[in-house]
Amino acid sequence: MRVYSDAAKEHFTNPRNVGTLSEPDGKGSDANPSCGDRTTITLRVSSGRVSEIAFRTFGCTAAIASASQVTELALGRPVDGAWALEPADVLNALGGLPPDKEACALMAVGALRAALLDARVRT
Amino acid sequence: MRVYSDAAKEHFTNPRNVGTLSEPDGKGSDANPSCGDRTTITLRVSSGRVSEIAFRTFGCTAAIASASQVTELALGRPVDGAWALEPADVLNALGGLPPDKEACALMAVGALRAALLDARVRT
Amino acid sequence: MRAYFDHAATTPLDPEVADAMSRVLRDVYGNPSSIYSEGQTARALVDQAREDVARALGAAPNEIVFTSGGTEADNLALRGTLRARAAEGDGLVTTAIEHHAVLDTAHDLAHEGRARVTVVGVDKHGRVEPEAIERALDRRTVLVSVMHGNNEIGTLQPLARIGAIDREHGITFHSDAVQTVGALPLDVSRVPVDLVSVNAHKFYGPKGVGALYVRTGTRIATLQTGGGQEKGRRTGTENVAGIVGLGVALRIAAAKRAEESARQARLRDRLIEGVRGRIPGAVLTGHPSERLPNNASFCFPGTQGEALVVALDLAGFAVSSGSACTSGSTEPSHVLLALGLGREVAQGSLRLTLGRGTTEAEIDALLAALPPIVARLRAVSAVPV
Amino acid sequence: MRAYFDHAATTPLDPEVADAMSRVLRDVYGNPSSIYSEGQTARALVDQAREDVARALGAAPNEIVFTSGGTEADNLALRGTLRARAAEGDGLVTTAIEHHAVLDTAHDLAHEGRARVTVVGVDKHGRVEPEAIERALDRRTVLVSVMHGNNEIGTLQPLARIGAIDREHGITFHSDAVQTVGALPLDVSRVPVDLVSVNAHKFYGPKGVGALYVRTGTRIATLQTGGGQEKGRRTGTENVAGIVGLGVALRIAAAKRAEESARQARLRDRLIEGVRGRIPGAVLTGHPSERLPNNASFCFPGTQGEALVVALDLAGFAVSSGSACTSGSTEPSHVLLALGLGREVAQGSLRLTLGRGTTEAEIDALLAALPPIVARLRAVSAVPV
Ligand SMILES: Cc1ncc(COP(=O)(O)O)c(C=O)c1O
Ligand SMILES: Cc1ncc(COP(=O)(O)O)c(C=O)c1O
Repeated sequence: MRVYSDAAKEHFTNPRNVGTLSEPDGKGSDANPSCGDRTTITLRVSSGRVSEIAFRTFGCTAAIASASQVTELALGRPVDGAWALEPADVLNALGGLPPDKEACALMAVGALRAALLDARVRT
Repeated sequence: MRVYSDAAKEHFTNPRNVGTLSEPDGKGSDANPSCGDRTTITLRVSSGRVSEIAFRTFGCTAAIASASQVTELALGRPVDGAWALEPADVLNALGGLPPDKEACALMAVGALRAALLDARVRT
Repeated sequence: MRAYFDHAATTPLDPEVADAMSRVLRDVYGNPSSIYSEGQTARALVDQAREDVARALGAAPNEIVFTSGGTEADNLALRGTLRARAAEGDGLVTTAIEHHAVLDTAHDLAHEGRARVTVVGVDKHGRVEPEAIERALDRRTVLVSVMHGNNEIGTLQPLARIGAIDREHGITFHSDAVQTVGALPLDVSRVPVDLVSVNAHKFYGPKGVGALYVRTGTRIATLQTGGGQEKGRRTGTENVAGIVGLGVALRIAAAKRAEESARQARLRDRLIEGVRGRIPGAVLTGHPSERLPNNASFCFPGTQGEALVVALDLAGFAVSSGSACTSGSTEPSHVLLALGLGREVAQGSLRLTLGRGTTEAEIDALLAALPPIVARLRAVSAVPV
Repeated sequence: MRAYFDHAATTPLDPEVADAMSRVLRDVYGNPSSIYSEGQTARALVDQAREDVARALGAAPNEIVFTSGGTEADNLALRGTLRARAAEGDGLVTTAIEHHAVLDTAHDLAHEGRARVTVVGVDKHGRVEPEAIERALDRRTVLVSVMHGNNEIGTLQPLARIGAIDREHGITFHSDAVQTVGALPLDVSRVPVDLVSVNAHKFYGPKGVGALYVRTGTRIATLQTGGGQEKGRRTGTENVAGIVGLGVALRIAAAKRAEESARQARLRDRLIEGVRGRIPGAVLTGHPSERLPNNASFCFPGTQGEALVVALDLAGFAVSSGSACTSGSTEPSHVLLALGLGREVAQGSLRLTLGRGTTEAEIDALLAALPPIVARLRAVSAVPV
């Protein structure tokens, strides 16, 4: 499997933070309408940091790896720092994605921001 | 060279009766307008037989081989027998020609008949 | 361990074919159009291959036109017929489950204004009703194109009945038999089909070479113009080594066919039963019995095809999915949608296609590896099954 | 002894190319469209070949579209351009000495009502005047097609000047460089040409594979529709082994080019001088200096080309003639007629094309064998010279 980097394969095979938190502080989703993929992120905030986070993804390898990666990047970060995460950060952390899969990193970040926004509104 | 039979190759490489008889009893030509090939046969008749014969051909391997073959078949034959020669006789004697070259046997027989006709008219 | 379960995508070259081609590549370089010895040696090989292909199909050698593959054969069949019969009509009837080489060509012809295209649907098993074809015909129909065996779901079509209808109406009947030639008998002296697409790399021959069977008397124009090879029906210097490979591969396939297809069908059934027994919610796609002997295809709701392919690749299995998921957009397979499956179910498609090398041990290894992968992907997605 | 003097018709496979292809045939069977390992191994080989071809032409890899040969490349260039630019115009300007793959395609497009074709003549050496091309252009012209080196007479064309004119007018410029790629440098980063046809079997690569260089930004439609390979520009499963062969062959040819072409040009000059000195009435066809390094072509009035070819074959030499003389009708070569030669002179054409294997001893053997053959055929025909 040369299409994906080792890091992407690792995240895909052993995804981190899979699940849905019950009674989260924030919950957000993003979808790629052109392919039907979607990711939902739930998270909890304590002391201004992302203290718990979980994702669900229906989608391809890149979608799952990106979501797993973004939860790992966000976990423990101050909310502002998590908010500042860019698709490029996900791509870098994954060691890149195939060019036609880069939109998956966008979806992961979109779901994270939606969850952070939800947490900000609620709290 | 598998396209031509051994007999055709032999006649092509060592054509029999090449030339133009001076003051022949009969002289006749035939041409294949679609390819520009042409054959001229000159012959002499004595005691009702083709006693001398010669050909000239501008044309392809099959045209040359057919003309050479038809002179060989005609030489020594009674005039009627020579007249009765068919393209199939030439083809048989040559061991066949490629299908798209069978018209060459027709041209050889055409030139022979033209020469025989000319001899009949003149004598 | 590494196991190849994608024989519908392509097959390994038969070693005998590889040897024959390597010999040609090394020793035979003449141009078949040249009349001197080197050329005629090449010509004789092309003629021999033409005879081999003709014999395997019950055809005459001059009814075989070599092409650069299945795609070109399909394009030649459709474009060539519509052009040659333009004065009679422009109706083209085909089905919703054809390969892109047929369906996209039909759409392109329609787009160009060269064909009125009618696409006939299929039942939930992917079968085309001959009556539905008949209803789609009208006085301007000149061509019907129905594939023999589907490349995704393996469903076989009733060619003989469809062909009989077409013949009655003087309509040219084309069948894309790319997936079946080699695996199932197709005898054009019995089945009333006028044009048949053949593709070497689906039966252990080389990529980039195929053939179109053209029944004597069938009107067809050429796609390419030039030097006039293949009696002007497909011009361009012949791919001599490839054509030799096609001939040898089809000869071998025809000899092995009966035994090998039965063997693969047994393994296929073991695979289908195993998957159904072990994976809840698994949907078998395609016809339960009228299917290619080597095709086992499924949808696993809650998973996405590309992810299944990658996960299985990482586990040592080469497989494929109907959902291509490239260039940023996953179009769920038009074949699966035509069966009436929902888009999301269709996205979780997995095609497992067996071949000569497939063993029972490989089937069992796959049956061990697949359920946890499906379970893991479902856990990640939590899409209710 | 057997000597091959028909390298313009086709060339023997370079042993290194044969080995590379045989390895691929034996070991690499994945479909390049498949994302699992077997597929990506094949994909990597295709990509490597694309880079090799691009580098040899001074192009970028994504400007290379693989085809099934020179004929398809020419058809794609002409048909694809006329279709893609149909809204802008339908004018196609080409020359009287193009290969049939261009000329017949132009005529076919005209016949279909898809192109207005203007055929520009050549001088007695087969050269196209750039000014004559310019005069033939009008506001509806969308494509100019002028070959680089002629396959019969070897004359080279002033591509840079013709390309500059076309570019000025926004007209797509295609060149069939099938005879020159491999033998002469053609750098698309310097020469303003938009489409270039390439054909592996003319430079010691395999038959049945070629390429079209498509400059970035050039509008071109596809000929075949289907699975979408080659970014949709040429669909159909890739001929992986053939493409690898093309890449390796062009890499080798580019490396050998300078030295080998100079060597062949010296032998060619020896052959031309020898023929002229020994055969009365021999007519050299093509340009005296602006010609392919391996081409020596003549007419011998009083002979017929097919007979020359057969006689030389029987004497151990593989050669060819412009007059095909098949199917019962000898069409004298359109190229020779375009030079202004009479039909009967044109019928006595002989093309001798040298290659990497050609030796001085072979040249001298040919120079010994040819004069008596010409003399014999002239004696049989007695056509006055
Ligand atoms: C049914 C069918 N038709 C046509 C094709 C096209 O073949 P190729 O891509 O080799 O030209 C294929 C191969 O995928 C196929 O399965
Ligand atoms: C100049 C030129 N163009 C095109 C072609 C066509 O090549 P192919 O027959 O290999 O498709 C040839 C080969 O004869 C050629 O010499």
